[in-house]
Amino acid sequence: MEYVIQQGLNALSFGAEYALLALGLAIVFSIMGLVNFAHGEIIAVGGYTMVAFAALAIGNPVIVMAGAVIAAMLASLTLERVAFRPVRKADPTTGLLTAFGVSIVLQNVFLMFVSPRPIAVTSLYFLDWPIEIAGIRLASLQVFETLTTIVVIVALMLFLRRTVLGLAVRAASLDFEMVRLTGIKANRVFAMAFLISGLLAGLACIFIMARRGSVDPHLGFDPVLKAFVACVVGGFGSLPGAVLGGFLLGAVEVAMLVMLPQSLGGMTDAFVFMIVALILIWRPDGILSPAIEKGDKL
Amino acid sequence: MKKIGLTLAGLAVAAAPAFAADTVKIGLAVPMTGDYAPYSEFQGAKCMAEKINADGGINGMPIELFIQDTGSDTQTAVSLAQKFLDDGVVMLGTIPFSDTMIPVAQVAAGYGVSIFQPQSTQVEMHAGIVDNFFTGVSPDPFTATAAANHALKQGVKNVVLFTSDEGGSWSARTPLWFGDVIEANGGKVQAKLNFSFGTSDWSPQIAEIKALDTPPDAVYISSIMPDVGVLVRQLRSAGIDAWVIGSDGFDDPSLDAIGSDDPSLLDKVFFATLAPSHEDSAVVKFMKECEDMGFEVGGLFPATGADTIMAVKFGVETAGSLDPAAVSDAIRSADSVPVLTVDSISFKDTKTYAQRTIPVIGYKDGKRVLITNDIPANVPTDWN
Amino acid sequence: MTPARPLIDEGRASQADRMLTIQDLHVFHGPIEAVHGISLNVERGKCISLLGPNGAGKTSTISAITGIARATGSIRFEDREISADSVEARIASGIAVSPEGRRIFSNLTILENLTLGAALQRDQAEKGRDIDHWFSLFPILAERRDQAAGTLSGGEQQMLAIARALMARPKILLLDEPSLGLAPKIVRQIFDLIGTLKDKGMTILLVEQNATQALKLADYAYLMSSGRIVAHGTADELGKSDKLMAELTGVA
Amino acid sequence: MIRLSQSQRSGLVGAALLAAVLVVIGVATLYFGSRYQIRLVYSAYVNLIVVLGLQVFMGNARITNLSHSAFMGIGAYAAALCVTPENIKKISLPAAPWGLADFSLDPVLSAAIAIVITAVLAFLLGLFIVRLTSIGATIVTLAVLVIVHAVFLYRTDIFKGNQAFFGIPQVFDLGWVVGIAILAVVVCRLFRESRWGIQLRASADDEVGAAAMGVQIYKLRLIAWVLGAVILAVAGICYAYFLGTISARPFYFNHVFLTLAMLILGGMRTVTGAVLGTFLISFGLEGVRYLETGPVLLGIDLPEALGLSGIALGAVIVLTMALRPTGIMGNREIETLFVRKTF
Repeated sequence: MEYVIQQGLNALSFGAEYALLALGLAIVFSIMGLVNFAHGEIIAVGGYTMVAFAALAIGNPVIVMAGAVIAAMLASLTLERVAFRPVRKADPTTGLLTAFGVSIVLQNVFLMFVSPRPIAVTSLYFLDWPIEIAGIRLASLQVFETLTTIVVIVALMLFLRRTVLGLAVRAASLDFEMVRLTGIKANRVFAMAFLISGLLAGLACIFIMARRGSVDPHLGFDPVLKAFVACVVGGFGSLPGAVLGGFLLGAVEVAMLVMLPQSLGGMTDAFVFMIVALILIWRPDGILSPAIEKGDKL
Repeated sequence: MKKIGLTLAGLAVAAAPAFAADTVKIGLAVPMTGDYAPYSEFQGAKCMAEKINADGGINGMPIELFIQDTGSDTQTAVSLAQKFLDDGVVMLGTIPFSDTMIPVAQVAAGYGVSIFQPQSTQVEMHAGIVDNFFTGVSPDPFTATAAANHALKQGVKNVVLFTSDEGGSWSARTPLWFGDVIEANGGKVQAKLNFSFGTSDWSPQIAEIKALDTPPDAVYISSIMPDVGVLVRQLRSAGIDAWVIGSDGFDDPSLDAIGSDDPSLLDKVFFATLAPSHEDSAVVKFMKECEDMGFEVGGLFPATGADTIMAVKFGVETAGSLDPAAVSDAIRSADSVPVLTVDSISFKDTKTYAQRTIPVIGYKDGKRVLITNDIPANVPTDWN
Repeated sequence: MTPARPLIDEGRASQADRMLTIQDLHVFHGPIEAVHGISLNVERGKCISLLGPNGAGKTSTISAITGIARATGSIRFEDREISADSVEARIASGIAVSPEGRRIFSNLTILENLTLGAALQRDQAEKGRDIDHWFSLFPILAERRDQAAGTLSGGEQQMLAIARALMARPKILLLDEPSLGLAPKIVRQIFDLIGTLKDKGMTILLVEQNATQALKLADYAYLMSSGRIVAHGTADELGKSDKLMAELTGVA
Repeated sequence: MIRLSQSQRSGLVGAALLAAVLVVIGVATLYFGSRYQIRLVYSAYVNLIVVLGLQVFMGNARITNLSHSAFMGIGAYAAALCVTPENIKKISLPAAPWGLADFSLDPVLSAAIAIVITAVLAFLLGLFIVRLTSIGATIVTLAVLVIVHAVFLYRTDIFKGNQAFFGIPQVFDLGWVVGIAILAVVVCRLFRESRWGIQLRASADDEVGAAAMGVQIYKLRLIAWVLGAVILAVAGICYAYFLGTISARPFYFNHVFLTLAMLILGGMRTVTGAVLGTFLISFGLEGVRYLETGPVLLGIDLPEALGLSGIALGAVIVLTMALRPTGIMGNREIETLFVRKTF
């Protein structure tokens, strides 16, 4: 029983990380249909910022964490301006390919200007210590990450429901042009979505770095691939869908790791992606796909 | 007029190294970018070649290095190898995986040229497919055995093995050979757990370990940084005090970093690797010298390129010729070839892999210490 | 087809009363020109109607005024050339639109739709008063203020779209086919509402296919066909015109 | 005499022009190129066949496919398993199930079997993929890529995973691959101008409209998908029959992005675009790779710039998408550059 609870909590914290990342993808997707594969490189920007702080001998964890988050937000904003603005009105495929291109460029920029090898960042190790409650052992990091994800979801919900810009972001997912016709500046809405996306990437970066303790050019690719899957499973561009997809994926992945017989252990990823494919065949737009009923656009 | 004549003569002398016959050419079609970029040996090779050239070269001939990036792509590596072969190299280096080494060796065979790979420990290269290559290290069963022998000395009985197919036999079978040696000496493999490269949360596997009837004395994993560092920390914070034992993938400066705040994290970590890499080892000294010379050699893997250059130097000097086949024969038949990473290696009995001591490296107060450095005698034999 | 007279009927209104003046407007959808050089005038406090059959270019004209569609020609709003302005700037200068197809934000609640309508209104108290005001005028919306707007009926959605536009406190209201697809009873309600707005002094540009209803309200009307203005005049003049019936019914 | 439509005739003209280009490059390389250049050009032609296989589906159905390298891998492995001599398989695949190590076939039969296997697998997967919306289909192709890669990695007893599958007879040379590439160009061009191709492109522009006209979109997509997979299998076979050694690695993300970039740059809507993009990137990257290692150029000692080729590749994708989303060629095929428009 303890074992089951333990693995259940593991699934929860896996899911929290995927949900955090998937939300970052979904908020951008929802307003401009862009599958931002460069999200992983935004995370890496945060990681390399921590390296820079370490090189400058700045060890204050608050500064390091805030710096990483701010760097990720700025990077996200910059990408919106430089790379994604020209394809704003393009179809999702053009956006997806642009994002792939951006991702390749950034990975190689890290390789060129920093190093292809992992660089250790130990400044966030302090976030991780063991907690034991009623015989169940948890890492503090798991708790922090799950709590952060919950706080982020609540904060995001408040932002999206209580502020004009938040309402605009939600409305834009349905009919961007109509949002402009209420007088809200399109650039502000896009900037806000990318800013939030960058913020979420920055927060995820803190946890990923605290856990891995090092950064390399490919840092973000795998987690974002998974988050992307979560996003799709939950429903493209649906924020609740991203959260649902994230936790679902966490559960599936832990279940696969634990329940697949050892002889099939190497197939974990194959099974996870097979489930994704099946969900998509069952519901081509994901489980919680938002209703698309755009008005006539000119 | 005279002056001009002299100047021209001076130019001719200065240009001399460019003439084909007068340089020892070595071609490295290596992964400088892409997936395998962290394992490229070119920096160490560059530095060692520069050092030898500064000392007058090999038999008076300077070393000329051809280095190009393969982007970790096999076809590019083969094409570049072809180019270097046509340029007249005496030895080739390439991507340290069999899917590239085999076709490169096949192309090189027509030229009598061999490959020298200073770090590839995988066994499949030694199955008799091609014979014109050297790996400057011993295959994985040797490192697994060296690690197991030290583990047995520490009283390890029960072990958990982490395996993955992603790194070929290196990550899939090395743990099993480790387990074989442990079981041959009365120990027990309690469980085999699967993992993927890039894992940053080991909690499902850790929960499996916690669910075992008796806690393991050791876990063995053949994986890379930063995954290994993450595993060590997460095992310790889960209260698992077992030894964490591994192979050359542990040999990365970022492993040491996890002990920067709490050195005790590394107290029960050791690994069998390619070369001694503790504080006053030859490799670390070499890296410092290179830094003074303006070359950045960022760890053991990049440093191993020095072995390639030293082996070629030995081969050319011994053969007294630049004929690639003669150079390879000289290396292959020598009792002892001097290299940087260990005192010497020999291919006399093994043909394609180096017979050499296997260093086992552990930690004391967060600093690397060389525990043993022997040739293990009880290596499993089912690998070839 | 008779081309429209290129010049505005100068005698109709004094320069100062003109709120919106369009001259030689061409509108494009991609490479296709949908409107071929029209000119029209909307005077302050008046209700001007733009009539015409489907595909005449009425909605394109509205899109050109709001800046959504690519267009050439002159658009002057309150004596200022706005044809180079962004969509947002035009809205900010006092143009509001209730577009064709209503385009309410169906995933937002009614209250949220209205809040977005007043996106440029900084004063929260004012915003609250406006919302209360429109709720009092549309009690059905008030009842369902926290429901998703997508659950409303077509007529209710149309009222919401108009209310959302009014939340911006516009100087001119562009209404694009407000009666489209609604039951006759609802259509009457909508036109009653537009009448009320007109009585309160709102300047309105009303795009309609429903000429009978529109002409009842309009002070002046333009008739469009195939991207050109083919006739214009007061409601009475146009109402008697054969051209109107011919254009709207397709019988020449 | 089969009566060809106007577009089919111009398609043949275009294919002939492209074939001429391919022959000229191939022959020039064979006679004037070094062995190194021959190898480079060979791999460019293999990539060309991949890009053509990608173009058939992506260009006509306009659905981004990310699984093409997986089908190339399936073709390569299937052929390799058939053609590799038994004595080598006994060494390399000692634990192979189903008697896979107990037979070997001649290269032509092996290639045929590989093509059939790939086509059948593609057909079965295609049944699901063609029914999805654009981005959903893309995700499922991504899943296919990951799953196929995992199977290659995990079934080491059959595929050897990340170890080398070696001993494949090296029966192809540059002449072969030039011939096969020309064949692929002709097939792609004829498909594009066939009734199926035209209807498929029309349905990509206007799905609802085409469906209303009675176009069976799913069927047409499926045909393009399977045809593409067959061409990809051929590319895989060309890869395996030349190199003699394969592994799971060349058939994964890096190759997916590289070939995708080629198609995007040239323009996915046309066969000419596929050819142009492939050669521009193949040869362009060689130049960049040379610069990367910091050579001395015109007396200037350039600094080492590792990663430059990756940056160039990514930048090509981003810039193409921003400036010319339909690629260099757009909707134009080669013959329109030479032949005055007569229709």
